[in-house]
Amino acid sequence: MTPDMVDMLAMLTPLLAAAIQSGAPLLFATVGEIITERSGTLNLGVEGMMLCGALAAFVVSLGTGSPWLGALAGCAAGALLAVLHGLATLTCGGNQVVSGLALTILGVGLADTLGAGHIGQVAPGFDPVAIPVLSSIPVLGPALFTQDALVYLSFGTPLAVWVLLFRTRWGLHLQAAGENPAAARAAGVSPLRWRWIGILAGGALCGLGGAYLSLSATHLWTTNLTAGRGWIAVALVIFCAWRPQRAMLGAYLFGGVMALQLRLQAMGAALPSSLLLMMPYAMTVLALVAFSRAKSRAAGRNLPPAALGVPLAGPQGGEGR
Amino acid sequence: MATHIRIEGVSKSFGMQQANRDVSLDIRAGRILALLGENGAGKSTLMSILAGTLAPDSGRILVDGQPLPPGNPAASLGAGIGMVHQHFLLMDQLRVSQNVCLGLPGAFWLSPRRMAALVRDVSSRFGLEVDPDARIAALSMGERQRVEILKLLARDCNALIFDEPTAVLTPGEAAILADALCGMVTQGKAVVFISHKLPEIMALAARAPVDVAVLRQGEVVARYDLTTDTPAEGELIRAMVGREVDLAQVERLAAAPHVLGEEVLVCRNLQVPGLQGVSLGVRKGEIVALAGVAGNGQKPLVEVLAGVQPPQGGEVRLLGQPWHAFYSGEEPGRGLVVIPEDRRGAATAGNLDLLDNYLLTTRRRYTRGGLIDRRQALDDLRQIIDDFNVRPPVPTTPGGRLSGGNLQKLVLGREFSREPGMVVAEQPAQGLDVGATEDVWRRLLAMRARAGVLLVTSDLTEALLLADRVLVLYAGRIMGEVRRGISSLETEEARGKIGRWMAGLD
Amino acid sequence: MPLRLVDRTKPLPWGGFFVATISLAAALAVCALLLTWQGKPGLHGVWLLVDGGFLHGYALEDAVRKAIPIFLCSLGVALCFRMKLWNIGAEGQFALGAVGATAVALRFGHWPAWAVLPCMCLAGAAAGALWALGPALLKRRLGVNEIITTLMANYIGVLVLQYLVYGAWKDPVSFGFPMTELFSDAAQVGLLPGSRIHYGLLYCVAAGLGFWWWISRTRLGFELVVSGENSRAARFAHMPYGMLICLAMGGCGALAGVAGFLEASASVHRLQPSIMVGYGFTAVVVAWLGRLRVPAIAAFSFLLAGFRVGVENLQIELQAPAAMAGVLEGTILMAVLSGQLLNHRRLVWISRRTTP
Amino acid sequence: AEDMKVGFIYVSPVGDAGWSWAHDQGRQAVDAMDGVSTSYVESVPEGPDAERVIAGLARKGHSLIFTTSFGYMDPTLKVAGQFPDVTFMHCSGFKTGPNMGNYFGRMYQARYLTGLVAGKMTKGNIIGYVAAFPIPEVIRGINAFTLGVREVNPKAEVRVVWTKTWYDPALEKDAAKSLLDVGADVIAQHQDSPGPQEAAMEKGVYSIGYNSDMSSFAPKAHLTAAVWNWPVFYTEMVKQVQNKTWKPEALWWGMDTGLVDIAPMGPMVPQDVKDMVEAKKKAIIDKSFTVFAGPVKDQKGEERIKAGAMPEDKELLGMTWFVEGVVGSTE
Ligand SMILES: Nc1ncnc2c1ncn2[C@@H]1O[C@H](COP(=O)(O)OP(=O)(O)OP(=O)(O)O)[C@@H](O)[C@H]1O
Ligand SMILES: Nc1ncnc2c1ncn2[C@@H]1O[C@H](COP(=O)(O)OP(=O)(O)OP(=O)(O)O)[C@@H](O)[C@H]1O
Ligand SMILES: [Mg+2]
Ligand SMILES: [Mg+2]
Repeated sequence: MTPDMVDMLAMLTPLLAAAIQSGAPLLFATVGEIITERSGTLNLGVEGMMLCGALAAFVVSLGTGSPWLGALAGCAAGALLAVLHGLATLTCGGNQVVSGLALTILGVGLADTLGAGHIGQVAPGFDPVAIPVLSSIPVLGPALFTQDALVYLSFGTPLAVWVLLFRTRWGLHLQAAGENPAAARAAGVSPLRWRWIGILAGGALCGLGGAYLSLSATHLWTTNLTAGRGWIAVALVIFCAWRPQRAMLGAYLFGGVMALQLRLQAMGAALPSSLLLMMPYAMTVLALVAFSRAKSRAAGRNLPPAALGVPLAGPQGGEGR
Repeated sequence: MATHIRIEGVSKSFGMQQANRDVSLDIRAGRILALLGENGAGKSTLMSILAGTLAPDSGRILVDGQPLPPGNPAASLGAGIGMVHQHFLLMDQLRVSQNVCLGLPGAFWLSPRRMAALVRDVSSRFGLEVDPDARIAALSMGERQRVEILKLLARDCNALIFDEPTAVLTPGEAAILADALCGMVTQGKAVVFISHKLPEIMALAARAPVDVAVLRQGEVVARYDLTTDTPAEGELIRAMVGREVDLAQVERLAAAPHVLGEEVLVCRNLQVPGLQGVSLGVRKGEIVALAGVAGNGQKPLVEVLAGVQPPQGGEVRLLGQPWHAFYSGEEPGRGLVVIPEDRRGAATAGNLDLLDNYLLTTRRRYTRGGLIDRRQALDDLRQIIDDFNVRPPVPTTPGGRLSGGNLQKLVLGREFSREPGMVVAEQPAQGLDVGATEDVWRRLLAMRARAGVLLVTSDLTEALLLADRVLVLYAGRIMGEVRRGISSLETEEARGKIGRWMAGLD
Repeated sequence: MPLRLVDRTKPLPWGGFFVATISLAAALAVCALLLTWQGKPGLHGVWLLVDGGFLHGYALEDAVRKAIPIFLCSLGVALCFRMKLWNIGAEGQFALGAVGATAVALRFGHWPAWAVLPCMCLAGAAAGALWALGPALLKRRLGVNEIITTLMANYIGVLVLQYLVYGAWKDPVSFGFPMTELFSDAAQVGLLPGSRIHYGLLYCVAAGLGFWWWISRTRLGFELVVSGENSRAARFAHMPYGMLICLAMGGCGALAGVAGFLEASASVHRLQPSIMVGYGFTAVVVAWLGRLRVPAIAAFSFLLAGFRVGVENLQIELQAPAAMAGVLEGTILMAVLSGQLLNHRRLVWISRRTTP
Repeated sequence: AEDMKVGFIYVSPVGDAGWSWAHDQGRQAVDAMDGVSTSYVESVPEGPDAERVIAGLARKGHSLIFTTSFGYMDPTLKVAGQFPDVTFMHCSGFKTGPNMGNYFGRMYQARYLTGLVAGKMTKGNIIGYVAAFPIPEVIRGINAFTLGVREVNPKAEVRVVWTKTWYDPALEKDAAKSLLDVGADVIAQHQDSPGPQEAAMEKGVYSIGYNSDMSSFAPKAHLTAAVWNWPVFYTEMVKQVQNKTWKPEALWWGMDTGLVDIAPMGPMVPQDVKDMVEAKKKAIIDKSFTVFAGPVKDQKGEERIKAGAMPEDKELLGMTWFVEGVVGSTE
């Protein structure tokens, strides 16, 4: 190997590690939103739920000294905020788009208001733990298996959700609520209940994504800690065509390109930083275009859940279509 | 276990619309209850109440003497009542096995292999073959219906409700279904069968005990026990629609001599995905029926003729012009009207009112300098509503509120008002009651004076009754042709031949 | 539970207004509680909010100025939503509109106002429209979901703007700060005589009337609405579906672009990165709350703008944290949204025995 | 008599522990003065909103208003014209008016001193610098820092990564990590969050903070920080206005006033380094040393400030080029 190649390899491991780390919060949130959308509800409030999750996680971890309790609190906070979305859209039949955007505005405002006193504190968070044997695999080992607990959890989450969605009765019920609520109802499955579950579970995972930011990525709380990551997650849901397993691809692609452009800067690439910063966004679109071409070949797949965004008819509502 | 279901004094209204009014009925194990009634009589509503997808305003349902909780599908299913809805309730993007297993009690973990095995098991027990791994979206209407039935059979339902199951089936498929129904009845299940086709009911009555109940405007107006009563067909029809409907007259009209004009449609070796070189021609003054089981290329053919999808090979001439010329320029598709099978999906928009739905295809006529003259359109629409007896006759009603029959009348009125030289009608009478069906058929026949008609249908009776020629489409190919006059269309022989072609046999 | 929600057969006449008022009152009550909980005088806070947003001449002027870009963007977004296009890229289109207008202002600022202003407006509209056409074409040709492309185009649009103001367009006398030079007097949209509201208000009136007229009177407008309601029916009726996609997206981009032009020319008088303050997402909210109808969109734009202005009063007087603004706005939106329920349903007392 | 009312507007939330937080320390000191009360509005975007808020403060009877971000310059000027009886002070700009002055601090002096520390402490001779936006204030700081580094360690280079955000702790931390990956062993920052500090501590290398003493975030890594000390400035201005000695000037206060300073150096900094830095600080204060005294070469080796020349403030204010020793682009 030439020295150059050694250099490249040496860069590869940290790049991978960085991709995985900056992809992790996106991964949680994306998978969460996938669950919500699979159950038929669009929740654009990801950013708000993440931020509230981040704050709750931070505060509880700070108060109890246990980052695990913190992560749990993050989930709870995300789910709690999602309850509002459920009330507005499921109970009151309000428009999902407005409710989601309002949730973002409200969540960000709430978190920043309530968290004002915690800025400048450092909470106990998750620290990297090397997994014996696995972490000594060359190149990949240090990147994949010298991470913190939440990152390992982020590996498992899409897989677990995949199993739940596609290999269990619950998953089928949840999908039915998003594909054809009338069919679910006729089969004795309450789409209302499963949409609630979808909204709550999605909120909890978004909250966990936020918790990652305040317990793993940094051990800090600040205003607007999520800095737009919720929106990226919303986009990634479409990117990965509502499939949890593909969320990994999307999140790591985005995180990886972001990490790559920072490294290009650090290595002294003589490109305007604006152009480099465009890379992750442009790459996402390009990858999606590439997928779409493949899609047109295998037509009929990669479609959103058929009843996504379609409100449930009321308890009186007719047969449905 | 013999189930006995009693519907007691059930009423249900939607806003101002009273769909069921104090209905009482018995459904008995080992018997078929045939529910008749015109469009909008309240048949589906009543059965949805039974299945728990709707809650009644008053009245109750007793299963073996036990009251059923209202509006609770799970309870109805638990009591062994299952329903095949008129508009299928399937998850189109999921697989057959997943649809069948939805809501089934059983293990928490679902493996695709086990689900498929379960489906295979049930389908072989009742002779309803479907590929368990296929996605619903890829299935024909007949196959989808089989999935719906499998859903009920997999749950061991004792009372099965079929809401117009044969509307989308070919004669062959309908026969299979009839066999299955009789099989179920002999196994002691109760069956409710809703249909607008009286011959089917009569045929069933010959093989199994059948009760008949006729609904009109939400009320039960007549009951028969076909094992003892033998009401005349005309009597049933009168009970349903409140007037005489004489199909023989339609027959006479169809057979009346008429002159043929120039060719208005020519397809030579037409190729698109789903069609493998179709050649056919229609002349002004004739009705050509294209019979065939849905899913054999009707959809792409109609889409090509409607200008929704371009032909990929061969030649298509419409009203004397090549396809590309016909569907370009200022007014694409002028002179050709299409009455698509999917009224709600392709011919109307449910959220728009009748006026806008009327303007959907006629807008060019009312456009002056880019602006639409709605006042003029409204006048014309009123006329059509009058002529075609569309209910309710209120132009501000959203299209989605209209019953299927009334919607179809609006579509026909709209399209015929465009004075076409060529009509492509796909399943124009599907789901319509006897009265409405007769009306549609008369209007199609009247159309012959001005235009050529291509009637795409899976209803053999309709094809044989109206058409001058019947072509059979199978697997994207024309299998053969039967002409009126040369070999009499009405013969059993023609029927048999067409039936074989439709099944892909020579 | 004997209380049940029942569908109304027809919506309440004036119900929208009535319900909006009630929900607003409810939202303000919740806000008062939140403020009290924060240790601030709640009712007084709500008073300050309303007072600062609506009850002074200058407050009203400020609210209208703030409402102008929101209204224009919402109108554009409503155009897309009419066609069921999920354009959430008004932000980026706004940015590009400002960039387009600035390009003209910097190059042709020496022209007289009657020449340069229309050119700026056109350039802004064209740039915004072009920025929206990318996603439109991707959707039309390749079926790429427009939510993702418009969202990403937002980030890229902002970076394009940054690239320009940090680079080629930087004002030589700004000591390197990221802003263009001040537009010439001719390139600045002026104020309506006797007020602090700029002529952009007239653009809004024209755009609103044009939108309404176009949608309800013209054939193309009708075709657009039908295509949104049922795209398959539209294709069977030979409507130019692909062209309409481009038209709706392009129209939205153009409207957002004009908003960008007005903001740059009439409010800031130059281009700078902070010209965008989240109008794109606000526009989505307003468009949906207004149910895609022009008067309602205008009303909600003004209302939201007024509350944003009023919140500043609250901050000055009570030192409420800025984030409270988000809490207030979110609460108001949620309440108004949930309140619309009463527009279509009513609460009735149902006793089991009687039939209605 | 009524309290004198002093208003502040901030571009970000005061809780951000960064720029606005530092200014708010100053506001609190003013508030503690007798006969003075203060109010502030935070998170005000630079543009039309700013104009409205400033006018709102003026209307509510604030007789002295501080606008603390560059983008407030034109709005401040405009509102100052409408309220001739109110005194306006704008931070970091260059325009003045009859009732409007501007002010800033020579933070580059403190940056230079932190550069000395970094240059002494680096072993691999690569120093990372996480920076927000390529504006003169930031570029000037990077340059001064680099001059300090090269003063004590001519072989060292400073690598810059732009984040295009003032405040995104996770991204800033990632940016710092990317610098660590290319071998940096000291991380400096012109960002408002302590994200980069965390990255340095986790990697076990050194860091240099900004805005305030950030040692609590990374006690093992934090060498020192370039810090703002706004109370000295704001209380002085209020006194001037009270005494009617205030004049509409452009003020650029340096280390001698105490407005800018460096945080106490950590225990890992050897005593001789500490002594050297203290000596330089004295030299800066007594003006025997000037940071950008020529010759100063740019990245291409071109002499931008001639040997023996003293840079003019105007040149420093509009600095858009990197000095020799910086790796990165100012675009
Ligand atoms: N969800 C609903 N909302 C409002 N009205 C409804 C609804 N469902 C049915 N109706 C009305 O109730 C009446 C009965 O409808 P139903 O579907 O039961 O008729 P049907 O006998 O099944 O007719 P068809 O033969 O056309 O299927 C009709 O007038 C119909 O318009
Ligand atoms: N016959 C089946 N019945 C039930 N579930 C199935 C069947 N075949 C596959 N599945 C499961 O359903 C899920 C969704 O299937 P689908 O084919 O849509 O996605 P996929 O194959 O996981 O996606 P990808 O194209 O990314 O591989 C899959 O996880 C798959 O394991
Ligand atoms: Mg029916
Ligand atoms: Mg005081």
